[in-house]
Amino acid sequence: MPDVALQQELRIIGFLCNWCSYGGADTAGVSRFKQPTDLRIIRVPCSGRVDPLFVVKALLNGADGVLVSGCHPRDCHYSDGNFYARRRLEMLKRLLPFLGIDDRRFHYTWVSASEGARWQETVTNFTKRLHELGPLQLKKEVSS
Amino acid sequence: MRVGVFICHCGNNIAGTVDVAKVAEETRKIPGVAYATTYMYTCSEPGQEEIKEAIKREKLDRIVVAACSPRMHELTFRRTIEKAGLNRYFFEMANIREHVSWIGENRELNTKKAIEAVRMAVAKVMQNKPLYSSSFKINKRVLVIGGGVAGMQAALDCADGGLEVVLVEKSPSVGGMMARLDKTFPTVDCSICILGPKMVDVAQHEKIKLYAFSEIEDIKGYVGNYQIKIKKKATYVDWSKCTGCGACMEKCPSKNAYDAFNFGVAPTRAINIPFPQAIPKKAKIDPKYCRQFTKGKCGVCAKICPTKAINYEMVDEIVTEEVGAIIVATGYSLIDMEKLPEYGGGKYPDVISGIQYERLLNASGPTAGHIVRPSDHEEPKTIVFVSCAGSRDKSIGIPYCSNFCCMYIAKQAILTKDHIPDSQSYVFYMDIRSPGKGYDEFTRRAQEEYGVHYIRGRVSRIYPKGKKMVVRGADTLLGTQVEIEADLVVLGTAVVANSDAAHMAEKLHISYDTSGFYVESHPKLRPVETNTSGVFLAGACQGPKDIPASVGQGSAAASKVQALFSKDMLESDPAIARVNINTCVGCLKCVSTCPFQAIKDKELKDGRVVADVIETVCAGCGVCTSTCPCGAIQLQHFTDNQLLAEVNALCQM
Amino acid sequence: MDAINLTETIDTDFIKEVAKESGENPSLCYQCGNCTAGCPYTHFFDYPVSMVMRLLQTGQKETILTSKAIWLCATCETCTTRCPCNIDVAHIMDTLRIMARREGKVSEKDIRLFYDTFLSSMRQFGRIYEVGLLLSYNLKSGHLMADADLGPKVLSRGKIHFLPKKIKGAGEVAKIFERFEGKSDRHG
Amino acid sequence: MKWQKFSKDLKENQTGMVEKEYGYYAGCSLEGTASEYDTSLRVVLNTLGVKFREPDDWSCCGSTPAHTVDHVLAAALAARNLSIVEKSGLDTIIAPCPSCMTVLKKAQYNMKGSDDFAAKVNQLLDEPYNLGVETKSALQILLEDVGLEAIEKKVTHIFPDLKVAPYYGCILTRPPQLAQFDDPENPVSMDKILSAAKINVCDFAFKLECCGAAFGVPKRDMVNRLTYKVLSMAIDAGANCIAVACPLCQQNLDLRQEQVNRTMGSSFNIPVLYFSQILGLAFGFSPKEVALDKLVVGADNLLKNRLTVEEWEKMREAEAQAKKQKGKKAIEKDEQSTEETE
Repeated sequence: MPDVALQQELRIIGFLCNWCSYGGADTAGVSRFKQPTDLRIIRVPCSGRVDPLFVVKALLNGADGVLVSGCHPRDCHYSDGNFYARRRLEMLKRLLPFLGIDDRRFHYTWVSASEGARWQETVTNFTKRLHELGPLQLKKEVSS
Repeated sequence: MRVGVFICHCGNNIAGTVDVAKVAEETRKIPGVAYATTYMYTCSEPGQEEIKEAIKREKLDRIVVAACSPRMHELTFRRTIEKAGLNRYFFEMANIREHVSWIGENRELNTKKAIEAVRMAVAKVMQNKPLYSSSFKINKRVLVIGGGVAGMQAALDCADGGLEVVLVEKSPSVGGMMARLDKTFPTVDCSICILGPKMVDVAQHEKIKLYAFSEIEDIKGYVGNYQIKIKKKATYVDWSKCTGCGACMEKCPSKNAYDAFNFGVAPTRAINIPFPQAIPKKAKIDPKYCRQFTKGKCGVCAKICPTKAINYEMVDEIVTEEVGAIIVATGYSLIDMEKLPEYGGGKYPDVISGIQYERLLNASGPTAGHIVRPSDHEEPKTIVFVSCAGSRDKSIGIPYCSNFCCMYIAKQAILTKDHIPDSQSYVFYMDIRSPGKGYDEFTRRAQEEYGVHYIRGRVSRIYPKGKKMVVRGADTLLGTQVEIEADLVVLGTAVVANSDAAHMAEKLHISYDTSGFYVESHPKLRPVETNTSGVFLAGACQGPKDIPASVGQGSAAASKVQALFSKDMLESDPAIARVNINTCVGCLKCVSTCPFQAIKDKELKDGRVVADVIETVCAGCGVCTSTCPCGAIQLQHFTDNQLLAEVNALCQM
Repeated sequence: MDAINLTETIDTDFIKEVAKESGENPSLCYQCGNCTAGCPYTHFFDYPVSMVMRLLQTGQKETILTSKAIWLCATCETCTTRCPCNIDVAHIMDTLRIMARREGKVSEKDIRLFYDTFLSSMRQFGRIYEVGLLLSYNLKSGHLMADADLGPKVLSRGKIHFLPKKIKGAGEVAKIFERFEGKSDRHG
Repeated sequence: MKWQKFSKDLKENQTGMVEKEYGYYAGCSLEGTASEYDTSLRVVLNTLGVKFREPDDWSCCGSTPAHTVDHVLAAALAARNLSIVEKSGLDTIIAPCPSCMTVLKKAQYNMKGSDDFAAKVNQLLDEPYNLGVETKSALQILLEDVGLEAIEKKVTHIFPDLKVAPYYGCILTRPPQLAQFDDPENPVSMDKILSAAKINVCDFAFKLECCGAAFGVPKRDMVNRLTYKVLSMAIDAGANCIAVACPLCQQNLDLRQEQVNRTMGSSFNIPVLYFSQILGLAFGFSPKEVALDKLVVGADNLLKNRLTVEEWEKMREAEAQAKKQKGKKAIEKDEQSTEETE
């Protein structure tokens, strides 16, 4: 984590479902689980609300990475919204390379409201991964 | 548009690691922001007053509060601005505490992050539209799932308050775990003597409809209007005719059926009434053991039954009930002793669990209250209790304390001495956890008055030696190993969630933790609510809990239901999906993806077919919005424009 | 026993060193006593395992490294298997032995001698030559007649060769030791 | 979640076919004091059609002494052997001695777990080791790769007098994350294998208690006390013979049995056999062929009653018949009482 902090911050956007992952991030905060500061969080009711276009738009408009986190399978506040999310976002992951974006810049996971430690781990690992990839340079990644 | 932004210090919680003044200064530069200030505790009464005054003074029409999590105080501030005349949806929160000040160590980076969080909230609030709730009628009946002491308390409190109650219990009788106990700590009250009257009340209360030996099949609907499908499992006895005389049980030739009520301490008959005080006191057949089912011939009970209540052809039956709120009181289970092989429970008959010992102590139990060793029915003189059998053991996935074992072990040790005066009990413990009222005094009494030997340490292995069970463990205070040749070993087995807890949670749309216990809405301030409105928790389904706490929660849940039902109409959440009929092309993809069947097709006057949202059924997940190919169906308050405004606010920085 | 002055004697560097070398976190231990309960050697130890863990948590370096317990541990892994906190206790004991050797604080000289004799037999022949190992250990330890009663039993059953069997690659094995010593400034 | 992972469901080979060839790492003990283990295990493996070959010029694994000096050194001494096997094109080693097995497994586990550690180990070696070899105990090979059915098929003789206490010793299944085999608290693989060979196996509560291991030489008293406990428990369990899978266990229980009797004032005379010797006998080999003469406490008396499978089956049938007669009467009685109640 410290090596991440020393570098220039990256722009990372997280879409978190209100019931599980946003709560998990709250729990991590209440437990004072330290995390890198790059991530900015957008609250959505359900990960099923996340339109793959949001992710693409974010990446094309200047974000270096996007994280989507929802409820665990079978623990969705809205029955199975997270299954829709998974299906769509899996597809998105396969499409990203065609847009010239390394698919490691997008991560989809699940964290429940009680899993503060898991949230800390998720944020730390994803941030670390993006710092290894560096800032998103669209033209460069397209040509390569 | 005039946005007002209030940045909270939250004492030192935010201001300690975020430069709030700098945040305010930067906020003032954002286009659309007319006013930005900081406040020590924005959620306090003067803090809220300040917001109201600023709205009037500065003519603000949109408000952002940068403070804690919206899961904490969004509702508080929505009410505040509503009082000042703004629509409550002209409000956003920027979470700069849980997501910023508490998790980042670098003040400069935290401040930057807080500024960006505010920027996003401002972008969003400027896109917000006024939304208005509509109201709908509620069904003032309540479903209570589980007829243990927590569920019964909840049911009785609701019924006494005039509500109609549907109580569903999966076993043949109400009473739950408490009905199996002999005495209760720390008063040594007879358990069934204090529980029995409650059970009778449940059976006789005109407002309570009891479904015993029944399970929840399906739950549809939303707060105020639930449709519940209940499966009445086949008992093969017509309960409308059964008088509970017990003649069938006496004559049943299949004498080796598993006795779930007694946790297998002794066998029961294939047709049985679980215990003398059972409510309802009706017989049921266990087809796994009944000769009529296993061998196709017998019919003894059918011949003997004076009211001709036996019906071998009976099948499960589904009934539907409509209610407006649900109290979940499904209780707990105990870890299977075979998961703790070093103790030999399940392998050696004289190693039993605490609940089994409870049945041996109980006057209405299989031994009529005489303590005997299961192996040879002799009276044990040396009894060893092992606490934390499975609890506090991360390596088997049970990191938590089971809450009440320390206390019931002290109780059982005391009762053992009462039953067998020349007996000696030993208790292996790690810590004695007795924080309740009168609890610690009770565990002291066990040692001081009843001479129970408490040994601070763990047991490593239990093995037979002749007729004895050798218990080998450590006394960490002595710093040595100790061995006890016991006649009987009682394991304080860990409390675990029911095996179907997750399945039930899915039906209820509530959350459960990694151990399978249900998650309350707030660990301190909303302990019986869940995140699903209309669903409440009581008892050990939320976590290991003793009787007083379970009863307290049962009453608390009942009062929550009473408060909910005190109005005739409920306000709906207006943050639901809306269809723009001008852009909808009628592909109806949304209809098939909606998890709640809340969208139907509708034919317009011009013959065009479009999607139509059933307002009361829509739960507001937004799956439809991300499914719609033309953006015609939009989840209010989380529309494409609103979310993209946040994305853009970030990316353009 | 005098009171242990914790302000002065808690050796946090030692705690960190053990944690680093063993890869285990001693603060996970909540002193349940499961390791002591199951340890076959508790009876012979000067400090039972759970107390070794406690001494470690309180940074009592000298007491631990000079203890007999760490040498009488046979790495039977019962403690590791039973620990509710998933601590590899046996590995911590192993690490403590290595540290005791390094610091020259071995209390059980016979055991160390046996191990050293074993290793030098290995270094010489590539495999263990049991007769030589026993004779050489008895000579060095001064327990000349130890296990002499077993000799006839073993010999009469043709279980032991009188001559050491040296493998072709004995040199390679010796080289492993040499490289280790050459590289290891710690053991100098 | 250690139990859930490894306990109960031992995977067993159903086909009875073993195609692959294994490396056979005998270890120093099997060349010396445990030569009967070596002899009998080879006989058993050959009978079951398991192909194996000894790695060329293997060296001592380093055992317990090496890891009291340094973890990297210990791993290097073990890895030299893994590397030899790897070069010979094999990917699995049978290590009959649990001490060797644990040391080889630990080297593999630690090297796999940390690139840094692996690099340090390889710096000490002539030839680097590329982590391509898995080590298994003989019991694991018999259960998982050969299968109980194949073992059962090879049985020709039954020894009805034998009552065996299977003694696993401490490290055969521990720690679970390393062993990845059988239950760390209540192992059953040897019970199952011996039962497949129609051997009477008793419930032995001390099947995991440590015998004192390598302390036989420097701490004889300690070992004598520990073995005393194991031996008495075996007698208490009703056993007349102990089966082992470890040279150190065998040595401490058999060779030192008289020492125990002397120091503890006991009078044990209980044979301690390698499980492979028992299997070999069941497969019809002579006591000589499974090196029974190497035992200090002889087992001849127990083996006198030796039946062929056919003889044994006839005997059992007769017994079952007798039992059935008895059972029938009981049922009739039960039905009578039922009728009475009607």
